[in-house]
Amino acid sequence: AQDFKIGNIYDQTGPFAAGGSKAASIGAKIAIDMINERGGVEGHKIIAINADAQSKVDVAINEAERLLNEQKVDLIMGVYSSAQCVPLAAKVDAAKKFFWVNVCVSSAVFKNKNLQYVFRANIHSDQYGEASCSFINEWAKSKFGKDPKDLKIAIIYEDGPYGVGVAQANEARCKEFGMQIVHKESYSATASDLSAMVSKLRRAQPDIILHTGYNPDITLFLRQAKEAGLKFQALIGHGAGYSQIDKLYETFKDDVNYLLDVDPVPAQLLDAKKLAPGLGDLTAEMVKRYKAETGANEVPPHTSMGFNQTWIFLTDVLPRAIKKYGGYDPEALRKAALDTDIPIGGTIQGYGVKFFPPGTPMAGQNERSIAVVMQFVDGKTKVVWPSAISTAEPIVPLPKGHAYAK
Amino acid sequence: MDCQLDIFFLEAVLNGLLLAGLLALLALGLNLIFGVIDVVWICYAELVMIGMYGIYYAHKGGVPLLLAALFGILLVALAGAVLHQVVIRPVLDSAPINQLLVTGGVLFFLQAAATMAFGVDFRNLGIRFGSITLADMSFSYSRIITFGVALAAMLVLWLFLSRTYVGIAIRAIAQDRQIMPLMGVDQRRIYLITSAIGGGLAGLAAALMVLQYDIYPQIGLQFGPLIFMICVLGGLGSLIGGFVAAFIISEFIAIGGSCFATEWGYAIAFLFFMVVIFIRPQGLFGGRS
Amino acid sequence: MLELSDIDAGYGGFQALFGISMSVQPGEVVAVIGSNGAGKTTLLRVISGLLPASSGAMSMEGVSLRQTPPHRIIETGIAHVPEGRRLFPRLSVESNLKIGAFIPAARKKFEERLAFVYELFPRLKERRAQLAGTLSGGEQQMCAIARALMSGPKLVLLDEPSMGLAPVIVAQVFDLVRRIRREGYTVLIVEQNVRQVLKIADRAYLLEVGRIKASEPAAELVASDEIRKAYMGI
Amino acid sequence: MPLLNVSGLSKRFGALRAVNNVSFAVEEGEILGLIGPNGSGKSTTFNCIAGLYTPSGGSILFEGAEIAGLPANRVCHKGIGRTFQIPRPFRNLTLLENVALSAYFGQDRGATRANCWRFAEEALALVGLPTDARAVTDGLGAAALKKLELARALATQPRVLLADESLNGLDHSEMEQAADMLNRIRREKGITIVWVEHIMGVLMRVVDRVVVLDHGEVIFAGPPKDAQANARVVEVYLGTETDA
Amino acid sequence: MRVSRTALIGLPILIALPLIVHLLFGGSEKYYLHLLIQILIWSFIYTGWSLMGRFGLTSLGHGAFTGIGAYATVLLWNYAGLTPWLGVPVAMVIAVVVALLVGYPCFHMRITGHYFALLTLALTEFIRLCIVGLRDYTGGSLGTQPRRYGDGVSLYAMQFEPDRVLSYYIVLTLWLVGLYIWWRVDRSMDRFALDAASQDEEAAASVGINVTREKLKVTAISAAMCALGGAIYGQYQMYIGPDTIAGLSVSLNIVFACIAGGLWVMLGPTVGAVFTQVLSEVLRVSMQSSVTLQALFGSAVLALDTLIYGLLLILFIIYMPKGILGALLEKREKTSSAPTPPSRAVLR
Ligand SMILES: Nc1ncnc2c1ncn2[C@@H]1O[C@H](COP(=O)(O)OP(=O)(O)OP(=O)(O)O)[C@@H](O)[C@H]1O
Ligand SMILES: Nc1ncnc2c1ncn2[C@@H]1O[C@H](COP(=O)(O)OP(=O)(O)OP(=O)(O)O)[C@@H](O)[C@H]1O
Ligand SMILES: [Mg+2]
Ligand SMILES: [Mg+2]
Repeated sequence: AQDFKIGNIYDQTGPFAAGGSKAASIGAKIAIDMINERGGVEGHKIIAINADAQSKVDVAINEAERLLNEQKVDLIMGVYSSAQCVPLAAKVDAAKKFFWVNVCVSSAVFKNKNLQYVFRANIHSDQYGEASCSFINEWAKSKFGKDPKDLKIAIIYEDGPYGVGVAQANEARCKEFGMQIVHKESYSATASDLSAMVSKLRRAQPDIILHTGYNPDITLFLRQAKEAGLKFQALIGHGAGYSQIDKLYETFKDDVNYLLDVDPVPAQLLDAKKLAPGLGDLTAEMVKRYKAETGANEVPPHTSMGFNQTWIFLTDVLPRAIKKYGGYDPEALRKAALDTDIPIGGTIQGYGVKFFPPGTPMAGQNERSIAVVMQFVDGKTKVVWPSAISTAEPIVPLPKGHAYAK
Repeated sequence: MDCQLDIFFLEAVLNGLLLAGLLALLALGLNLIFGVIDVVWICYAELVMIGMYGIYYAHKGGVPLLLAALFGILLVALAGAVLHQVVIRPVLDSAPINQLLVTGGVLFFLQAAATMAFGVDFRNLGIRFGSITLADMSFSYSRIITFGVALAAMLVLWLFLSRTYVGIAIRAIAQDRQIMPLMGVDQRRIYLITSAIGGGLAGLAAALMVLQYDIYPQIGLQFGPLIFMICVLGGLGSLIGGFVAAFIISEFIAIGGSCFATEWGYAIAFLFFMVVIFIRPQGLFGGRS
Repeated sequence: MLELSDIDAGYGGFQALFGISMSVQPGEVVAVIGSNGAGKTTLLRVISGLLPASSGAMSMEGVSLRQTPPHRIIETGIAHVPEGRRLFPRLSVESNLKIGAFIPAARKKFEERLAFVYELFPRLKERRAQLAGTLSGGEQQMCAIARALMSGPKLVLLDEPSMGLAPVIVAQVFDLVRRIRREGYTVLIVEQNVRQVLKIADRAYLLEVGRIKASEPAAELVASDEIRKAYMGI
Repeated sequence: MPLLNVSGLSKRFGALRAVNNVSFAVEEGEILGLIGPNGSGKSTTFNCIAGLYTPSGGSILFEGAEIAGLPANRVCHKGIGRTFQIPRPFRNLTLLENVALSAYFGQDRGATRANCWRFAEEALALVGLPTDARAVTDGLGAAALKKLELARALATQPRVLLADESLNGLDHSEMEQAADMLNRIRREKGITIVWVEHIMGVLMRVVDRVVVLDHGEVIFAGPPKDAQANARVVEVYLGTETDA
Repeated sequence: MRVSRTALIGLPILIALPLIVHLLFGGSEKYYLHLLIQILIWSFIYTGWSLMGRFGLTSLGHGAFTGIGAYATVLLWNYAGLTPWLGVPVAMVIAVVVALLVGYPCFHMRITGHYFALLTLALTEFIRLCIVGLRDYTGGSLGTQPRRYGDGVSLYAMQFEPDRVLSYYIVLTLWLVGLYIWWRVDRSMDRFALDAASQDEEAAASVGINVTREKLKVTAISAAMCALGGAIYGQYQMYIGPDTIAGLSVSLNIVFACIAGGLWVMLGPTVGAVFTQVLSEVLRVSMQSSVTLQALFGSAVLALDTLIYGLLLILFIIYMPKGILGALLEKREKTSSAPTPPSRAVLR
């Protein structure tokens, strides 16, 4: 049978590469390798054609053009940065080609666009707000000892599409719970100083800080916050830089203990018993291969995102397209994707998959995706929200003696 | 706008002051190069990046921090000299803009080379100093050290330039390069020395920055534009001007950042810059056009 | 002491000096006169190495100058006070003097020579901390000459030391030249002010469009009607 | 009414009074010599008239209208052409382009495109430079550059020509020719000339009157003969016989 | 207008190019046309820049003008429903106004060289900051898209992207217009005036040239062209972002490409566009797919293309300051009959 060609677009160089894009691309590669080792999909070998978007939008667009029109790939997959996702989704959709989004989370990719050929099983940025604010709300009384209305929240974020999207969701959702937003501030991820912001946070005295950022700014913030003696009860990060906990730990050691992070869950953290059978082994295999390939000891969520989405496509959508719709042209893939119905607990990241149908505001987005709240405790990451799949109770507020504890 | 003139505001202002030390140090080397050789090293921040990596790997390899810092300084000094010899010298007589652009090529080159050699990961020495508290205000030691070292470096450079033969030759060559041979001064050698000093200052800045910042190939983006703004504002080539401008800009960032948002702090500093330049195009302390 | 034979020199495609041969004996004051653009400055620039000669031979006390890199010619004992003084305007007087003593041999004797030039020009001592650019024209000329003397030269090249100066100051400058001559320096001087310079010179070369027209004792030139007509505006 | 009337003109550079309360008038059709020691303010006076410097004080009337402080291009359009003491050719253009450009832009909507090339050839021929369209500016000798300066100024069709040391760099026979040329320009084209020069032998023969500057001030104005007899002028500039 | 031999041969080839591409790369012509279209749009923009750049007005601010062109057009369309046929002229006017606002003080105060470059760099950053800061309208750093008008090609909305061949002819026309403007400027007396001013502003003013006005004129044309180019880029890509069509990297790319191609010849910027676009595309693709290199360097090899790009820039500026085309023409001139230099005897 013919080979099935996937055009994989990730950032292998530039600032996004280390922010998780590379990790996601490795996850995707592992999934494809594993499928091929099993003899491919319905006899079709999977060929991945990898492209480096260099953390630049125009390069991503050119690469998509090349992959689709010159390499003749059967679909585009991957894409880390939301700034690349938005134009690519529109372009690919307009060209009636198929785009399976693996990593980027911006809600703007789908919101009110009514895309036909673009699908995303991953979460979208509005869910970050949902997760962190619901988490706070749930534990307000019992852990923070306050009514949600009395909790003071500060939202800080980098001013790129990612940070802005998450912060908007945070603000909207937390306000719905009646929490006080005592400070909201954006900064450029390449800012060379954040001390003025830290001073303002010290003045505002928030109980909880919601932070979205990439790497250099997160380290800068944490360092300057500690040096300035900023105290709070909890810090909730939102993916991206916060999901590279390895790197943060290297720099800050125990100071990053008890930090919370919202993101799609890294599969290895879930309790395999609560998932569909066989998924535990799959996750273990992924973790094994990732560690072998990179020598890292923490497997970031992005690896799971790259792996899981690719896996879902190759094991659910593609076989159905071939069997039920007679091939894998964009039309067949589209129909197959719309048929997808994986129950909660049916993927290694815990969520189910069912796409919002055409005509709905978020058409193409997975309606069963979930973000979880994780906590880094003594070198281990635990899932602490939602309670249905949590593996531990959160340790909040920060215990006495912690560098940032009030 | 919520400009509360309380202790936190004061803290922000003082932190701005401390940041200014680092920025002034960064501007110093660039201004020295421009003042003497009449060339803008667009890739200056990338030299700092090289220095940071040098120090990082030396320290990780077991070299004590101070020695590693020294190694970093020498490394970048060497890089500065090589940059001059290999890239700048061939274009010394061509249009000034070509000199600016050729270092732009070096910028791409160095960023890519760093990506290839060191990977895209963020690295950090993980060294932490504490901070001192003063009436509810906190100031980190690493920033205070940076500020002190920056001041000391400026003092040493000033002494060097005003007391030693070579230092005076460096200042002289900036004022009239044609007659330098009449003084028995070899222009090429002075240029090399100046480039090495400029590099060394970048290395020194690198040594201070590894204490506060992550190291990654694109770190130049974090500082490059800011340094150029400072140098132009102070008057390209004016050491004093760069110093003063560093303080003005970082206070604008600090005060703008504490009255509005950090995002707008930069924009305000920037607007101020544009306005000043339209009133005084040669910069605050610039002598020539 | 200084010997030039058959020197050609120019700027790019343009030849400014044609087959110049001349010599300067120790202790002499030799003047070079000629109209604007005759090549007088060019000649001094060739001697001090600022401009490479395109052909010919040149030596100082037997040492060939053509092979010496420009910045080492000063070490053979030639100091050049360039046209327009060319002080470093934003350096202090003393820094200007210090850079005059840049060569290693001169650094050792810096203190000694500084005392000497201050004695020669007490005015400079008063102004030692002032920026050179703010000195009056006459003071600037003093400073330029003093800077040249700091290297401990045997031969001093002076290019139009009276240029741009008020007549009173011009008189002072020529007095300066007399004084350094008395100190034992050999002087090669280029001047527009023909009348004055011929009074202090022993010999003079007449340069016209890059060629030496005449070389005669100063007294004879002064007497020549032609010279007076052409160069003294009479 | 004099064609050009400078009165009380001053120009300061910081503390330096380069030109200090200078007044003189230029009558239509004359050649006025402006002389004085180096640094006495001659070129600065030119620069003030031509609009490169804004005077610190005083007035400059051209055909009865104030021109002090006008930008250089406007002054040029009014009919004042000037040469530079140190030639400033446009080296990236050919000789012909250098001059044609001046003819085209030298007048406020005067020359047409076709005309300006003709004017340029005329001006080049007048000063004795080649009119070959390919002749380049690079490698011109000092004398040719001086001529180019003149050609460029003439191409702007001025009523007054400010000539700054136009003989400098020319040899003796060329000087005579150039002096004749200036005379011819005045005679044939009716252009009034203000002439700065250090070469007295030639200048004194050609000019109708001289104005002598010293330290930025006028110390003498009158016929050349009288200048040569004036003690002060002789002292600061011409030099006394007893000196020799 | 004398039609040169190059044009006689070149134009038919360019017109037939879609067919050639079809014959050569049957099936993948979309991608190759995409590259050609991009090259032509950028060539137009570069040509616009070189109008100024060749006179020593090295602006690093043209990223601002392309950005203004693209954003104004798209925002007017998205929020006011103004067809790009009107939006583009409005955008061009806005760009020209900004150019004049910044240009006037610069030229009046005789800012040139490094200062001009760094000042215009500031303009670029400022416009980019504004785009990012006004994210409620512009989409911030996420960028934004022109609202699609129907499916496929729309004349009214100036949306022609789905039809690559049509797009190609549109941008080919644009490019030819750019060359025509360049040619007109090159032949005008203003060109001599600007050449003169780039050499010596005071001397230029002294022969009657209103230097400020001349510079403003060419700046306005240049800014308008870049705004137009930016707008067309946005309409073609159907996406605009602060980093793709505004901002410093755009400015720098413009300058580098022009230097590489050659500033002083009409087709120089075009050659620069071909060179830089093809180079970065070829380098990136070959680095990505080279198994040997990957084996040697791992994924680090992906940075190799930027490295080579930087290296080539350095080499170009040092060894070929007149650019590729400039150097080629110079060489041809040397080998063919050299023009007679003026006889020196006359000129002395
Ligand atoms: N840097 C230069 N490039 C080209 N030509 C030059 C240069 N310097 C001088 N010349 C030319 O060389 C010739 C001789 O110039 P030089 O300066 O030696 O004359 P000079 O006798 O010193 O004149 P002056 O009395 O004006 O000082 C002149 O024709 C001059 O135009
Ligand atoms: N732009 C300037 N800035 C500062 N000082 C200046 C400037 N232009 C001229 N001067 C000074 O003004 C004085 C008069 O200069 P000017 O050029 O008018 O003299 P000049 O009479 O033309 O002399 P020369 O005969 O040497 O040409 C000089 O002391 C000169 O240094
Ligand atoms: Mg001379
Ligand atoms: Mg003069």
